[in-house]
Formats: sequence, structure tokens, C-alpha cells
Amino acid sequence: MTVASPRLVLRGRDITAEAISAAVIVLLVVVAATTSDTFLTPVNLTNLLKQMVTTGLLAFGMLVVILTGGIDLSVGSVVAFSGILAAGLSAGLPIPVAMVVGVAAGIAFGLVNGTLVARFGLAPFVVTLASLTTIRGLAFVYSEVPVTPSDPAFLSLGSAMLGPIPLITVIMAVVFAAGGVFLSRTPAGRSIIAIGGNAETVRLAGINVRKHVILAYAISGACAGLAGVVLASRVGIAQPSVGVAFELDAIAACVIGGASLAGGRGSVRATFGGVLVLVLINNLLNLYGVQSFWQQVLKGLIIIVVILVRRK
Amino acid sequence: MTVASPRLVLRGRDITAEAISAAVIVLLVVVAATTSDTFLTPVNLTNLLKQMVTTGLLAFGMLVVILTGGIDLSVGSVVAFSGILAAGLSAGLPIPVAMVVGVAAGIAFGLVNGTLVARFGLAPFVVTLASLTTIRGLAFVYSEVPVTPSDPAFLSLGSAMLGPIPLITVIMAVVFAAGGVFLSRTPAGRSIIAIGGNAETVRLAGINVRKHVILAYAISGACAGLAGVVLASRVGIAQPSVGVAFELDAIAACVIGGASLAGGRGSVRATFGGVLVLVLINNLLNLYGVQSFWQQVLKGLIIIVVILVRRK
Amino acid sequence: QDDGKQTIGVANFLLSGPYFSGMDKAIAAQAKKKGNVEVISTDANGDAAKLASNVEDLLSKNVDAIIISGGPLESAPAALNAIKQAGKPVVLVDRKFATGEYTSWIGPDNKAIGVQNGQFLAKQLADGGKVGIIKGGPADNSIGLARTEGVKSVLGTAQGITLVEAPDFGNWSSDGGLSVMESLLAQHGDLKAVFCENDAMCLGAQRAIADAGKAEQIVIAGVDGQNEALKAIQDGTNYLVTGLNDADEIGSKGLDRAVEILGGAQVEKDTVVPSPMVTKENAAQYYDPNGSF
Amino acid sequence: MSLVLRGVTKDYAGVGVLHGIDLEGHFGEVLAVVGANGAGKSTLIKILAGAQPMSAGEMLIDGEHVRLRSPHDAHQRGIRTVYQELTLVPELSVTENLLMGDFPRRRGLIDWPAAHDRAAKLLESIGFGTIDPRTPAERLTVARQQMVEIAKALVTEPRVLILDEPSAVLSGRDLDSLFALIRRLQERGVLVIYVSHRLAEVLDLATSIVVIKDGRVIETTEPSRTSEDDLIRHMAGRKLEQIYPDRRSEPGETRLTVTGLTRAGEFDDVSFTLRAGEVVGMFGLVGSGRSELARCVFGAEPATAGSGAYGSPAEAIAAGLALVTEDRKRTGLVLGMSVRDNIALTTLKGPLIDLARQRDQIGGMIDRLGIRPAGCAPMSVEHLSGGNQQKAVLAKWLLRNPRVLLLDEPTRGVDMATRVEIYRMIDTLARDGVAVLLISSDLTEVIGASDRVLVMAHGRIVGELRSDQTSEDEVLAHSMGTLT
Ligand SMILES: Nc1ncnc2c1ncn2[C@@H]1O[C@H](COP(=O)(O)OP(=O)(O)OP(=O)(O)O)[C@@H](O)[C@H]1O
Ligand SMILES: Nc1ncnc2c1ncn2[C@@H]1O[C@H](COP(=O)(O)OP(=O)(O)OP(=O)(O)O)[C@@H](O)[C@H]1O
Ligand SMILES: O[C@@H]1[C@H](O)[C@H](O)CO[C@H]1O
Ligand SMILES: [Mg+2]
Ligand SMILES: [Mg+2]
Repeated sequence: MTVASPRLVLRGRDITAEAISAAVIVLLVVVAATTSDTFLTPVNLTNLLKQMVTTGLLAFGMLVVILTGGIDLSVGSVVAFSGILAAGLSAGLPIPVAMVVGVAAGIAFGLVNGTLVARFGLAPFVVTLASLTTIRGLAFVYSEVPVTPSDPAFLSLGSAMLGPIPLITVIMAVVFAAGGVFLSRTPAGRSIIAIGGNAETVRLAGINVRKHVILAYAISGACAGLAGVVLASRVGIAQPSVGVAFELDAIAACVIGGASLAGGRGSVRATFGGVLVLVLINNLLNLYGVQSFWQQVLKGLIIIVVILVRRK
Repeated sequence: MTVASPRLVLRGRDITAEAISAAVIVLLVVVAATTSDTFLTPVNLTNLLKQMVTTGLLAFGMLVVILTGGIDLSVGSVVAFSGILAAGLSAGLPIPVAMVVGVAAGIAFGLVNGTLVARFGLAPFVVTLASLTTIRGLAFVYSEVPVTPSDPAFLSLGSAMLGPIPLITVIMAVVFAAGGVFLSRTPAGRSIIAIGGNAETVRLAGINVRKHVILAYAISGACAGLAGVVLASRVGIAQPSVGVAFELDAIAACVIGGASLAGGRGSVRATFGGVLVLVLINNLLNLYGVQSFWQQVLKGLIIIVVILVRRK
Repeated sequence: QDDGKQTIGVANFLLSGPYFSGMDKAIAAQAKKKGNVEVISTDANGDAAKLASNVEDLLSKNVDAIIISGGPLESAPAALNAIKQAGKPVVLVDRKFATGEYTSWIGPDNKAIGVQNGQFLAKQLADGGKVGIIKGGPADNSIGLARTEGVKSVLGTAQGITLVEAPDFGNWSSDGGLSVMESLLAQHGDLKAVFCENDAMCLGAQRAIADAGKAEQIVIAGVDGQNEALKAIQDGTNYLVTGLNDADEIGSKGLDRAVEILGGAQVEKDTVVPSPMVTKENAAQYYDPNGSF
Repeated sequence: MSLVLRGVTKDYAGVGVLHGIDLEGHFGEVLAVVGANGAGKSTLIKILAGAQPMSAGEMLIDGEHVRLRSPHDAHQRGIRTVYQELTLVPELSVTENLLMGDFPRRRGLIDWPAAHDRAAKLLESIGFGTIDPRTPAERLTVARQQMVEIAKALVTEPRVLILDEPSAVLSGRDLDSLFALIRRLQERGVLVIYVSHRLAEVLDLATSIVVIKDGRVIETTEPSRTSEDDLIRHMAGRKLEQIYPDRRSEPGETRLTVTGLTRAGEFDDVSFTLRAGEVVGMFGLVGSGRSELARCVFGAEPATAGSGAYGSPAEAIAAGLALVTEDRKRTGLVLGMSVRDNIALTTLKGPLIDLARQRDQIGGMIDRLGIRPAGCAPMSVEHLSGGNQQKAVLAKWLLRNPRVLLLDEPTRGVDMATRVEIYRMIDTLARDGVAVLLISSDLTEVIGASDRVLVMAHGRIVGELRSDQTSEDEVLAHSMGTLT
């Protein structure tokens, strides 16, 4: 409905989305640094690094699903389930094992979502809306009350620092780096992107479309499971009610980063940019002491402005 | 990804979706009537009639937007804003006027959403995700605290009965009936459907695509505004925090009714069927005394089963 | 009814919070104790209209009385009207509705809890200092507002004490408390104490304080008496105090109240359940590791 | 009474596509526009249709300056266009696609019975009466959809009717109906602007011919003063020695044996073999089941009975098969992706893709097939002209060195010079031992480029003829069931 505007191309790659995201982020950072004494303090920067982790992990998984032309609304519920499962199991199992089982639960939910979408051809929106409801229920069925792991070692994942960088931020960065390579350099990653563009063409090219779609949801489930475990470890308490509406920020990050919800289009780097934009907006509004509901008003408006600016 | 299965066609119209929805509903009703003493009692039936109103109104508006290939995530926030505005204004204005203004506010939000989508070519998902946030904030800006209309007449819309039928159910039925005629028999309605199928073709036919897309969002806004006013009147108090996640049930109703989130495909009747399915599921789970968290687990699973059954 | 069996309906506005599910459980447990009382529990999952229809559902099942656990809902006039029309008694637990007619209410004095916390902190910070406040939200939640108001009424006038209210809400949850506390710490590294409108948020805040290495510097005050908080208090951490807002007690008393009313007793309209201050000294008395909340 | 373009130029983001086009068409005339793939024909037509603004230049109708701001503007002036790409709304009925926005109404509401009636009459009046107006467009074959597209342009009688390669998907009787229709319109004083790569029909229909090359008009002529060879020479900028290569095949081992293959409702009891080194043509009228057969052999749809078909495309590919489908946009390309990524689809190899190697390999294939514009590898494939898109699809499959190549309408929308290249390529592949099945609705091609021709009708193979011993008439007669 709009006319194509000039694109920025670097070595044959269209980097308009990345460039605009980068510009928006630089702008936000400059505004923040010059108008707030607190912004550049080590404490605040560490906060930023920690606060981007959950949205970041979810956004990467969401991007993979969005690339196939799907969507995963269930991630917030998976965060709750995986977190409370890992916390609960840590009473009887070694902590790393409990955490891996938490992530594995996320993968399992992803496989179910993916199978319903790919094998039975159901609409991703409703499948994951239904599983959002079911998985949330299961989290409460597992434990109605928050679970506090008795072993304080459960907290170390969430609080360890690698030099000035929180370990969980490093984990997220690794996910993004590996994810970038996966999508741009592996046959599976390329197939996932192509499927979002035209699944039939991909099928006729001899690529197993179902398998790749299921893989995409499993990746999203894995990211959500990891985010749940990380969050539980960070807070030190796993709550069945955590994660409501987390999917919205994850989707917003992808779209701010220029991903198309129709599939086939989206960049790992720009999605990370989208995560930064959201985290910066929240941080700024807090630093300025903007009242909670005015924060909501402004957050929505800022998102509109950002996507207006980076609009193709 | 799936092979087309046989379709039911009546006088040139494909009624497969309607037929399957009808079958599912009949099945649910028969199960309910034979297994629960309470289901067929007048009180429970009246209850059902009331319970379908909010989801019903929102689902119709949502359907119109979905037909254009869009989505409106902001409806829950509009419910809150319109309700609290109407309740607030009822202190100084005649109640019907206050209520109309509440609905008008919904239309205004719809116009903004529609303009951002149609005029600026932004993705509906993010536009309405952002306005979900902003409008929720505005509801709190309007009144941080719940508003209780002093005049008890404010409650009459929500409690009046037309014979055995609640007035608000009649209102919803009128919306569906008028909506059905609008979509099947008016040029504007047909244009909205056609836009979801292929916007470019519609534009080439000399039809103003933007205008119709904006109209669709305005209709959704109007329905959400009406739902908000009705809800405030039914509950007797308007709270800025109501309506969270209402959009999900509305979308689920449309998709259970066979609407395609890609646009162009969806039926008013089948959407109403989708609303009934959701309301019946809730009612049944309540009648059987299923524990709340298990209700969530089952609700998700039943939705999956229903869309599996009605899958094309 | 003839066999003396009574049915009581419970309308929960929102079960998915540990406090509320704890209360729901307490009501059911108390009914079981009584032997001849059956409880039908419903959950509106945060939807006010659904609460109204759940109440209508319960009435259609001809329950003898209704208990409403309204949580963040400020009132439900239509539901109260329906109950009144059906001629049934309604007992409110925890949440007292701002408007509408009810038979009886049992719950805490939220302002008093706040005052109590304020007084404790004032004593603790004899030399003055900065006190952070973390609210649950949303802005229309009068329970939280009353608690904060109580704290402010004391500390607002106390010598040398400055109050900083976090702009963002902690959503009554531990993860919310954690991130709000982080932002608070970024701007106010010199905090001496923090008050949260409930324990869940305090538990998250305590983590953020520990991560920032300020456990020695900042003390914590909460509300509710959630198990984890009682344990932290008992263990002698920087979590110093909470105001007991016992879901078990309020729930079971609510059930008792409904039964009394059905028995024809003349009952008090509003009953405030006292909220004793829990500190290291008396925490053992309240801490039940196997309790549901 | 004329339509005149003067000095029309067009560029996309600074890249010139049209460079000063001058053109004059008179009412009551059939003006043919011909040119190689990417010459700018479709772009020119989009400008005439008001769908794209010109960068510079002017347009005059009956001597009066007009500026078209939108397709609607063009409609108002009686200019109607049938685009190269189908533009129907798939979910809607034929009626609705035809009358869109202009329905008969009763008491303000659309009168559907009257609307269907009107649509049926319209279809009838232009010779497409076999189409049921109540059918959703998506349930029609491509050919029928094309007819609906044409009918749509005639709902209100146009003064100018623009047809961009309307015959590419039509054959047999449908093609005859179209030509008859064009002649009737011409007699009624309509200016028909006709774009086609099928030069024989251009010479047959047109009253004047404009040849475009690289965005410029390089020749304006009339059928009586030119010939196919002549036109090709202008379009290609050189003379084409010979269109079809001399096939002298000595078939080797059998590469594909299909026996009694059936897919209920599509085709029935089909048996044939393909041998190394031979090119087998397959002709049939639209809807005869050829595409379904090819898809089924390739494993894209399951067979109901018979043997010879593969279980899935992956299996077929592993066995050395390749399928160039008939609808490049829907099943041949991922439109949002680059030319390179599209071509790479069949050869993705892991764990990590060697990007440098991929670039070289694909660059080489782009050069070999002469996909234009040069250096298009990183471009989005949707920005290529139709013919070049087709070459990109071919490139994707040739990269796999297939042993059996199934080509479904491989020259649809492809210009003459490129066709010749494709025929030569088919020939070379066959000489290297590839077995080729060439499905085509172009009679001349199917006979000229193959060793033998299978004829399909109503889902069955009804005849097999040696290409050097048959004639177009004979093949056509078989396909219409007038011969057995
Ligand atoms: N939107 C666009 N952006 C950039 N280049 C474009 C765009 N549309 C067309 N082109 C280029 O313009 C040139 C002319 O394309 P056009 O479609 O007009 O060719 P054509 O003569 O119709 O070819 P064909 O016979 O293959 O249909 C091509 O090189 C094409 O790549
Ligand atoms: N007259 C017709 N009208 C509509 N559909 C038809 C007609 N004849 C056959 N079909 C359908 O067309 C399909 C077979 O067409 P297919 O595409 O395989 O044929 P084709 O010979 O390749 O023709 P095309 O050139 O259209 O590809 C079948 O689904 C069949 O039901
Ligand atoms: O009183 C309760 C509890 O304090 C709970 O923690 C949150 O909701 C309030 O209503
Ligand atoms: Mg063209
Ligand atoms: Mg075909």
C-alpha cells in the first residue's frame, strides 16, 4: 500500500532495517546519556544487560517461528512452566539436570505446537493461543504456589558475572550469535526462511517443510524454556503466574526489527536491535520517573514512531 | 500443506465451515444436556445468553478486521476505556449520551488504528499491540480508580430483559444480523472481504482500499466500545484494568469459525458459532465443577480438538 | 437443606495468585472440617463480567450463601444486586468492595498494616535515610494504595527520612519486584530500606539487593506473611518485617461467618482480622513450611 | 481518434527501464507490442494502465493531454488492462471478481441473483459461457482464471483494451475464442494493445506492430511488411539462424517407467517411459491433466494407483529428477528472496553452507543462462521480468545436474531469442544423457523441440507420434479426440 523508499545495500545485502534500528538505538542512547545522570552508571548498564535477557531469548525464538510465517503465543506460559519445573525438580535432581529438563519441557511444547501446525495444518495463531492456555494451566497444576529452590546454587546461573557482564547476558548473546549463523549459513536455517516465503516452492525443491516448521517451533520452545529457567534462577523463586503477555514484547521486538509477520523476512541483528529499543524505552521511562500508566501511553506511542521511521 | 477435503456447498455457497461449527455446537449442547442437570435450567440458559455478549461483540468486530487481513489486539483496552469513560461521563450527561460517547471513543481509536495501518502501511499486529498499551494507559489516565456510576439507571442496560432474553444479548444479536447483511449484501462489506483476498486487485478496481480498511478498524473499535459500555453496565462499575486478554477469545472465536488470519475468508455465522463454542466450553467446565487450572488445561485442548475437526 | 447440609458458593475473581488460591483452599478446608458444608468454587480469571455470571451460575445452583474473594476487583454492584435479589447472604473476604450491599466482610486493615510497617522502619532508621516504595498496581488497586498510604502517613513526616516511590508497578509478583528494585537501585544507590505492598515483590527485591551487594545496607518490609518471607525473616536476613495478612485465617473465618449467618446468628458486619507484626522474634510462631501460602 | 505516447521514460530507483518511448495507436486497431524479456513491455503497459507513473514524457488521447494518477483514472477514461500476472481475488466468486464494486442493487443491498445473471450473460457474450459465475476464482484452472481476467476488462466496454500476454496460458478452443473476441472488439472501434511472444499470432492479429528493445522503440511496422524472422532479428538485435535444433537422438537406458499411473479425478491409467538422451514432448489441451501427471510422478501429489511415481519430491530429486513447474510465481520461486537464494534452494548443503562456493556456482549458472540484468544475484527475484524469472527457475534445477528433467511449460512468457536458447539447452542436456519430458501447449514447440510427442486428453494418453513424422494438425486432432 506504500511506495518503496530507497534502500541501503551493503555488499549486495539490504541493510536498511539494521541501519534504521541502529540509528534509533543510538538516538535513544544519546538522549538517555545526555538527559539522565543515572543512565551511564555501571549499575544501570548492568541492569540493562540483565533486563534484555528474557525478551531477547524469547524474541530470537519468536523470530525463527515468524520467519516460517507462523507465530508462537505460548512462550509466556512456557516460561512459567519451565521455570517452575526446573525449580521443583531441583529438590531431587542435580541443579544442571533440573534446568536441562526445564528447557527440554519447552522443546517438548514446541514440538507439539509445531506438529499441530505443520502436520495438521492448523493456524499457528490459534494452536499457540490454545497451548498458551493449556500450558499456563499445567504450570498451576504442577504447583499453585511459587516454588523456592532450597539449594542456593539454583541462583548462581542468574547472578553470576563474567567480568562486568552478567552470565545470562552472555548466554543470550551466544544464542543470538549461534542463531545468526544458523539462519544465514545452515541449510536448515535457509530452509526455514524460504518456507516463510513460499512453502510449496520449498517442498518441491525436495526440502521437508514439516520437519523444518516443527524445528522452528522447537527452537522457540527451547528459547522460552531457557528464558523460564534463567528467570527463575534470577528471581530465585519460580512462579506459575509469571510470563503473562511476554509474547507481546517478543513479537514487538521482531517487528520493530523489520520482520514480516507474513514470513520469509526478518534479521537476527535487527531483532536484537528491536529488543534493545524496547529495553531502552522501559529503562528511560523509569529513569525519568514517568508514572506507570503514562509509561504505557508513551511506550505504545514510541513503538508507533519507531515503526513509522523504519517503515519500508 | 494439507490436501483439500470435500466441501459442502449450498446454492453455490461453501457452507462447510458453518456445518462443522453447527455440528460441534450441537454435540456440546447434547453432551451438556444429558450429563448435567443444571445445563437446561432457565437460569443457566439466561446465563449463557449473557456470557456470550462480550466475546460476541468483540468477535464480530475482530472478524471484520481479520477479513481485511489485519488484526486488532487493542480491543480489550478499548473495552476498559469506553466503559470508564461512559461511567465517568454519566455523572454529568444523560446516561444514553454518556454511553454513546463511550462507543464513539471506541470508533475514534479504531480510526487511528485503521489510519496507521492503511495510510502508513504499518503492520496491524504491531500497530494494535502498541495501541493496546497506549489505550490501557489512557484508561488509567482518565481515572486511576474505578468509577461507580451514581445513577442506578446506568445498570439497566446490563440487566434489562426482553421477555426471557437479556437486552444485551438482543443487542449483540442485532449486531450480528446487521453485520451479516453488511458483509454479504453491501458494496462496502464485499470490498472489505475482497481486500483481504487481494488488496491490489481491489485498488485496481477503483475501490478506495484505505477507506475500507479504516472502516474495518472503526467497526472493530465500535464493537469494542459497545462491549465496554455493556460490560460496565452489567458489572455496575467501570474499572480501568478490565478487559486484559479479551482479544484472545475474540480471535479464537473467529478462527474456530474458520476465518483465515490471512484475510478474505471468514463467515459471520460461523464466527458466532465460534463464540458459542467458547461460551459452551466455559459453561460446561463450570457445570462439571472442574477446578480452575484444569479448566485452562482442558479449554486449550478442546480448542485444538475443535479446530482439528473443522480443519479444511 | 433438610438434611442440614449447606452449600456455599465461592466466587474468586482471580485464582492465579498464591494469596488467592491459598484463601480458596482455606475456605474449602474449613468447610471440610465442618462436615456438613459443601463448597462450590469458581474462578473468573480476572474478568469482571465472568464474576457476575459465575455468581449467577452459583445462584442457579441454589447455593445457600456466597463468598466473594474479589482480589483486585474494586466492586461488583451487579453481582451483589443479583445475590440480594435471590435473598442470599454474601460474605466478602480480603477485599471489601467500595460500593454495593454485602452481608459481612472479613479482611485486613490495610492502612493499619502500612502504619505498622512505617513505624517499624522509622524506628529502624533512627538516623534517617531513603526508603523505597514498590507498589503492586495497577493504579486502581485500593488495597495496595491503603498500605502505601499507611507507610507514608508515618514516614512522610519522620525526621530525616525521604521516600522514593518506584514509578513502575511490581505487579504483586517476585519477578516484578526484582526488576522494579533494580531500576530503583540504579537511581538511588543510597537506599536504607524498601517497603513493598506484598511479600512476593519483597522477595524479588531482596534478590536485586543481594545481587547489587547491598544486603548489608538495605532492610526490607513487606505485607502478607507468605512462607518464603517468613523464612527469610526467621533466618535473620535483611528481610526484617512483614504485616501478617493471613489468607488461611481470613478464608476460614469467612467460611465460619457464612455458616453462622445461615444458622441465623446476628453477626458483625465488618470484621477486621488483626495483622500482627512479624519479625525475627516471633516468626517461628507463624512459619509453617507445609502451609499453602 | 488516437492514443499517443511521446518520450515516455521510466526508471526504478534510478535504473532506467524505458528511454523515451514514442507510440501511436488508433481506435479500431490492434497494436502489437513485442520485445525480448525485460525489454520493458510490462512496464510500458503499467504506465498506460495508470498503475505506474511515468518518470517523464506525455500521453495524449484524441489530442488531449492526460495524466493518469491511478488505475481508476484509466478506467474512467475507458482504458482497461489485463495484466501478465493474474489479479483475481481467489476467495471470491467469478461474479464478484467481474462486477467488483459495481453490483446490481435492490433497496440498497446487492441483488446476488441479478449479479450472477449479469456475469453469466457477460461470459456468454464473449464466448466464455462454460464458466460458472458462482465458482470461487481459486477453483478455476489458470486458463479459466485468465478468461475471467479478460471478461473483467470488458464489463463496461473499453475504448482501449490492453492485453499483456493473454495467450500464454490459453490453448485450443480458448485461444480461438480470444482471437474472435479481439476481432469483434476491433470492429467495434476499440483500440487493442496486445503483448505477446507468440509472433505467429501477432502477425495474424495485429494491424500494426511496435518492437521494443532495451526500453526503446526500434521498429514500427505492419504485418504485411514484416515476418517472424524479421521481428526476431529486431528484438534480439541479431538474426536467429535456426529455432529448433536438429534432434538426432539415440536413446540410451530407460530412466523413468510409468505404468498405469492414476490419480483419481486428474488422470487415469497413464503409462510411458523416458530414456536417456531423448526429449519427449507432451501436448494436450488445457485441463487435460499433464501438469498433475508431472507433479504426481515427481512425488508432489500421491498417486491413487499405478507405479513409476516417487513418494515425495525429495525422493524424486535424490533419484535425479527435476521439475520445472508451470506456475513460477506460486510453485517455482520464493518471491521475497534474492535470485541467488532461489537458485540455491535445491543445493543447500551443510553443516555450514560454503557461501563463496555457492556464489561462484550460482554466478556461473546465471551467466550460462544469461539471466538479466547482469549482476542480479542479490536482487529480489520479484524484480526480474517474467522471462528472466523463468530462467532463474531453470537455473535452480540445472544446478543439480538432473538425469530426468520434467519441464512444464518452460517457455511460457519467454521471448523468442531466449526460447531458442532454452531449446538449445534442452538439446545439449539430452545429448549429455538427460531424459527430458517437455510439456507444452505450444504445438510448434512441442513438435519442433522433441523426438516424439505424447498426446493427452481427458487425463489419458491418447496418442504417441514421432515428431519428424507428424504435423500440428495431427497432434491437435488427437488432443481433441477427433482421431484415435
Ligand atoms: N519494481 C521494479 N524495480 C526494479 N526493477 C524493475 C521493477 N520492475 C521491473 N523492473 C525491471 O524493468 C525491466 C523491464 O521489465 P518488464 O517487466 O517491463 O519487462 P517485459 O518486457 O514485460 O519482459 P517479459 O517479456 O519478461 O515480461 C526489467 O529489467 C526488470 O528487471
Ligand atoms: N474444463 C475444465 N474446467 C475446469 N477444470 C478442469 C477442466 N478440465 C480439467 N479440469 C481440472 O484440471 C486439472 C488438470 O489440469 P492440469 O493442470 O493437470 O492440466 P494441464 O493439461 O496441465 O493443463 P494446464 O495447461 O492448465 O496446466 C484437474 O484438476 C481437472 O479436474
Ligand atoms: O491482600 C492481598 C494480598 O496482599 C496479595 O498479595 C495481593 O492482593 C491483595 O488483595
Ligand atoms: Mg512482461
Ligand atoms: Mg499444466
